[in-house]
Amino acid sequence: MSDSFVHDIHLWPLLLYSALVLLTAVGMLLLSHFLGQRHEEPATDETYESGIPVTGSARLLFPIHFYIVAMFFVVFDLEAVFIVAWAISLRQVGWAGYAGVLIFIFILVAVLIYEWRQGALDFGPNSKKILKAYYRRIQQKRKSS
Amino acid sequence: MDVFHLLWLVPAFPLAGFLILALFGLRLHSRAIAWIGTGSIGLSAILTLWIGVHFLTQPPANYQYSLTLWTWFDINGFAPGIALYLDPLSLVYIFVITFVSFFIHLYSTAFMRSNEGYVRFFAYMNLFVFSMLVLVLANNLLLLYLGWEGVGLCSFLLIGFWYRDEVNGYAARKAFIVTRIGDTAFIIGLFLLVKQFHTLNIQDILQQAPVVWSAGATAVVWVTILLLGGAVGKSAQLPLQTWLPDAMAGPTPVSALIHAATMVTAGVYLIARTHVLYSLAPAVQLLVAIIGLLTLLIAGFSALAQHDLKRILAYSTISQIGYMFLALGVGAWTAAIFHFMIHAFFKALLFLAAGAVIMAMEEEHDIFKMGGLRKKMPVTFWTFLVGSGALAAIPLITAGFYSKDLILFDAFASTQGSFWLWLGGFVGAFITVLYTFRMVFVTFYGEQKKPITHNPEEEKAMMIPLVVLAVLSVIGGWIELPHAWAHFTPFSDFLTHVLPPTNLKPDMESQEFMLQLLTAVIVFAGIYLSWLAYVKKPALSASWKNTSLGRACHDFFYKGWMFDQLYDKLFVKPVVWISRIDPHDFIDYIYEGFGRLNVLIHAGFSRTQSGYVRWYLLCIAIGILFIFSLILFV
Amino acid sequence: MISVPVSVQLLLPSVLFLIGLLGVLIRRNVIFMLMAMEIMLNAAGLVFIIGSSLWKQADGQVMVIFILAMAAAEVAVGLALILQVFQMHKTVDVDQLQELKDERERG
Amino acid sequence: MWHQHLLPALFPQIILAAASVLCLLLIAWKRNHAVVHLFTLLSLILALASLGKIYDATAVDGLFVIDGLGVFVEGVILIAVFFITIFSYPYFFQSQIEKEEYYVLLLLATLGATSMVISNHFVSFFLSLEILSVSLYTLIAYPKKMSASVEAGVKYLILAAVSSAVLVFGLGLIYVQTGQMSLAELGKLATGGIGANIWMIVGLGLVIAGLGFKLALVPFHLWTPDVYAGAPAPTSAFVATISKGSVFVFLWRLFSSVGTMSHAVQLIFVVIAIASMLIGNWLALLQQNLKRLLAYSSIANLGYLIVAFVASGETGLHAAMFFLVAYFICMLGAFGIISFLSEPAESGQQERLSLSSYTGLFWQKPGLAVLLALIMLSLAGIPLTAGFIGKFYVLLSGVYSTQWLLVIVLILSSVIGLFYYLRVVIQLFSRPETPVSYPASPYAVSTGLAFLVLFILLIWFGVAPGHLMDQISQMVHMIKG
Repeated sequence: MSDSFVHDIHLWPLLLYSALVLLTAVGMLLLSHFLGQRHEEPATDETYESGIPVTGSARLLFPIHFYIVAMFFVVFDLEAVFIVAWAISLRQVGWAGYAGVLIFIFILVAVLIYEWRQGALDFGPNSKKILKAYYRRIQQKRKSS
Repeated sequence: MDVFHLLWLVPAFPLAGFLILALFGLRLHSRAIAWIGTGSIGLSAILTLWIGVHFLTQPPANYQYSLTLWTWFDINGFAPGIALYLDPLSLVYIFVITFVSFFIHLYSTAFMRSNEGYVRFFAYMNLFVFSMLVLVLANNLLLLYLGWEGVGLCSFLLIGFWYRDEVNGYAARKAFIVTRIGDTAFIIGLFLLVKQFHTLNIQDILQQAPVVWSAGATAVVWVTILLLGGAVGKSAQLPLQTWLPDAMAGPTPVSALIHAATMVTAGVYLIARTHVLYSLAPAVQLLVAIIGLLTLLIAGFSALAQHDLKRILAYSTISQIGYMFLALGVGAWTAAIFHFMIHAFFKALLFLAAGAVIMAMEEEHDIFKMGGLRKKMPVTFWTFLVGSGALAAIPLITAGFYSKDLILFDAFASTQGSFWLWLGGFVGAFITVLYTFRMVFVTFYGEQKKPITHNPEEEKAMMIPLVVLAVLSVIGGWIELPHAWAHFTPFSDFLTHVLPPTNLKPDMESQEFMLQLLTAVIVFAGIYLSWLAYVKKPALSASWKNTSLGRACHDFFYKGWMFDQLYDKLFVKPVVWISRIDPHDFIDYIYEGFGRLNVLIHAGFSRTQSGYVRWYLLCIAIGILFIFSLILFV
Repeated sequence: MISVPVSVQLLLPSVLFLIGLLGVLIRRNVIFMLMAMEIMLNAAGLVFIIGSSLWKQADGQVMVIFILAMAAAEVAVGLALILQVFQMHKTVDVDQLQELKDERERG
Repeated sequence: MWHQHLLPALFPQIILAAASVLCLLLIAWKRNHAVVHLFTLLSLILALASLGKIYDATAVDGLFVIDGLGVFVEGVILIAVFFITIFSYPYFFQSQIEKEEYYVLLLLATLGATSMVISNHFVSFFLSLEILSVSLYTLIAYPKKMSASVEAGVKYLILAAVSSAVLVFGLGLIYVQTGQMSLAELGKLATGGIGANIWMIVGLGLVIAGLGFKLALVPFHLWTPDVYAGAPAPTSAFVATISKGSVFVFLWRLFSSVGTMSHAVQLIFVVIAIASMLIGNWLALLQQNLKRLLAYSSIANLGYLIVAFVASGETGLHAAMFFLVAYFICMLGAFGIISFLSEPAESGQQERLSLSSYTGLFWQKPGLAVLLALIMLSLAGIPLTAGFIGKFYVLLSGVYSTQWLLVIVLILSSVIGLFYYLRVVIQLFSRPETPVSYPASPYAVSTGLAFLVLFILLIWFGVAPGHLMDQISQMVHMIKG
């Protein structure tokens, strides 16, 4: 980016636009504050003013799998940045860079294999495991009886 | 292969023995312990013999051999080396140390058998032998000091060996503290030497000393006095002699090895090793002679009044080391070393024999409760008699005669000697005979007052050392015959490679025979007198003791010239008094306050370790601010 | 257009950094602390961006990529640990982590 | 920028990186504690062997510098990790959790540490630091059922991440001011004078704070005892030795390239060193928990190390390296013994922490007790141990650079230190009223051998330190830019 390029752009429309946006938002809030009506009914502070009572807290415990997948996503997503960086400088870095990125991807694949084997990617109930546990239990029952 | 390269093995064997016993001792069978403990010393003794034979037949250049094992470290020129130094002086010492130690260890295998802490005993003993060998073989002051402190530590540990009895612990502490006074002087002296010469190497210092210092220079006087302080403490000489009689609380082999044969003569070694310095300070050398003389007389009289067999021997040791100091003081260097060697033989023998007697008497120390043991314990009796003869210096047949006579003659005839020094030594010799034969007659003659339950004569391991040492106490003297006849002096000829020969006044040798004759007369007179007083007419000594003068003398001598009481009055009482009138002593406040302060600071900082992460973070932030302020405002 | 002086440019990351630091110091919830740390790390990233635009180098931007990647790794590990803490203590309040500290003095 | 000739110089790092990936695949293929353990030991040996090839190579690249200092410390680190790996096996043997990943993380942390000591650039330093730190978070909290470990992990994570941010922010400010991230280039600039720009000063200050945290120097030391006490003992050993040694080398590189230390920077380090020596020893004074005691001791020891750093120059560097080796041996041995004596519990290993539980160790396990006593004596600086020579060397370096204040404080604080080290020794040898039982640990042979080696090294470097000193003065030279 050259300096002249930066200098050609006028800044004031952006500032004006920002100011307008701010003004509108603050104005709306202030107006409703002064003009709006106020009331204190039993259901006013409820989540659903329609009258349906809330059951339980909204803060539920999620199954850990959601969380793990989210984490994988963040980590693997970031790795993509490095590949993009390589792609941009494809010609400059040449074969050495190509080898480098291959190694990088190989490591990612290795980690993926590991996670797969760990069962980190298994989603939902594992039917095989359940079946196994079921059979084991039946056998135990037979033995004991 | 050059045998001298193996010199390092001499101290290495006892060290290895110590390590094995200390690490695995608890799992070993008692027989294995005895083998390791004694065997390690035995190996060193054999090696010493081999090295000694080589040294005599194919001596190294200038009769000195230095073995640098390694340089400890070398940082910008400061490089203390770990080096051993062998010359005739250290050869004599290691010979005596290894051989006498070996026999005492052998004796201990039987003597200590019924004791708990068998391993502990042999481990300490091996450590002692190692330290003592390091002390005499050291090439530099650092190593010498290491050995010096090592033997002190082992002495402390072994005096308090039976630590369950409080008295023994007290004796151990007393020995440690009293010798510590000397050690402090010693280390200050070493610092002065290092400051002056910028080297730790003893030989370098001795070579440079005559160049740097003129005779009688203030510096050399101070250094020699301070070194003498160390020697006086270790060798139990006046005024630091009070610890040795109490040190008899340790097992008898310990008394024989540490407090008779080896460690207590370390002071003699130190002065002989630094004889160049003492030659530069004649006044201090005279002081050495006077200290020796006074010590030998005071200790001799004290020995006369003792009842405890081991205490008699302890005072006798102090007295005999007094003779060595006397010899050193009159420039009879070789005579002092000769007496050291002979004394090591016969005093170790006497202690070991006394140990056997005490064992037979079921831990009875009082000689007046023994008696009549001559028939029941013939080996012990005869060897004890030989040792006593040597101690009393019976002419011609005992080694003690040759060594002590040489000292007496030199005290008279050397250029630094005088009639008065001789006379003091002469009187001392008479007293020596008296207390020695008092001890012999009371213990072995007369009626038997107590039955023997377990006769140690059945223990071969205890009897062999007695016999060997007895033989040495007889033949040991024949390697140095007087000027008057034969003039056969291989021992002092050997030592003159390192120590200067004794300078005699002109035309003295003719008088030697006269002096010897005088000595012989008083020896026999002394024996007769004590025979009269303790065998023939026991009433004689008893009646004298009953006179008020006699009792006063007896008490005075019995308490070792009241030195303990004197020191008690002079040092202990005032300190106790001060501490009593001022229990919260202000000096205490300083030390205690220092301790308290540290504990307080500890508590304060300990509070910061509160486990709160956010507090930790705050500290980091404060630290960053602190750094900024330092940069900005400094 | 006027070019902004470096010191003024650096004010933004500095303010961000301080906000992050204050956040870490004030919040007791570990998750919010993690977020505050992210702000601090990103402030540091911003400094590198300023540097790379000032000196017209790509080096600073490379550093930013690494900072981002590492921040992600830190957060991933951090969240896993927080999960474990929550399972044990049923809370994510750091001040409740009091098992490790100096014992009070005996006398 | 493809420097083929530099590739062999990076073999240790390449081997470690490859080993950690392969180890991961190995675990994915088949879980086996013993196999993974052996694999780790093998790859460490391989990395060490590859180090021998670049014994006297000197080379500089944009990111890394291969000089004697780097190679020496890399070697020390690899050997230390070897010991830690040996101690880990019996420690985790009876653990119920999946223990194989521990070794992967160990390899990764080693990779971070070894690349940090040859880092010559902000990017390479930051990357290695983060590889090291992130692995450490997990290594510390590895026994995930133990609440203490997890707590230590969380604490370390929060504090270390903040300090990383501080550090990077400081590095960024330096970059903005100089336009350079390579230490070599910074060194060239420094000769022309960097100037006392406020942002530059702030940057340097932040970097000192960040590095000070990693080195556990006062006032950034508060995390140390909590983390040491909570982490599994082998990890504590890692944190105490390797992570500090490697950061110290970078500290040295950074400040020797920024040029002769300015007055203010030197003052900062003098203050930090004094505070660390005194406060570290004070904190340990009456401490009853052995791991916390060692943590405080390590704070004080790092203070001693900073004395050599302030002394700077060749003597200072050599003294620091010798001291570091002696310190490594002591810490490895002490934590090794703690991990060896820990007992299996349901949720992990129950460690023997309180000093009173070591009462009379000598009467039951004399070998271990003697080693531990020797370690304490070495830390206290008693002659004929490696610690004495190290401390003496550092002292001399302080004397030669006429840092009298530091020298005096070093001696005084050593006196305070003597008190609590001897307290431990006395505890080991006194007879307990009720005999404490010690578990019969499995696989005592390899661990016992490791202890024996440490014992010999401790004595050897104390009695005849000449070999190590020669080795250091031959190898350890720094090349700048």
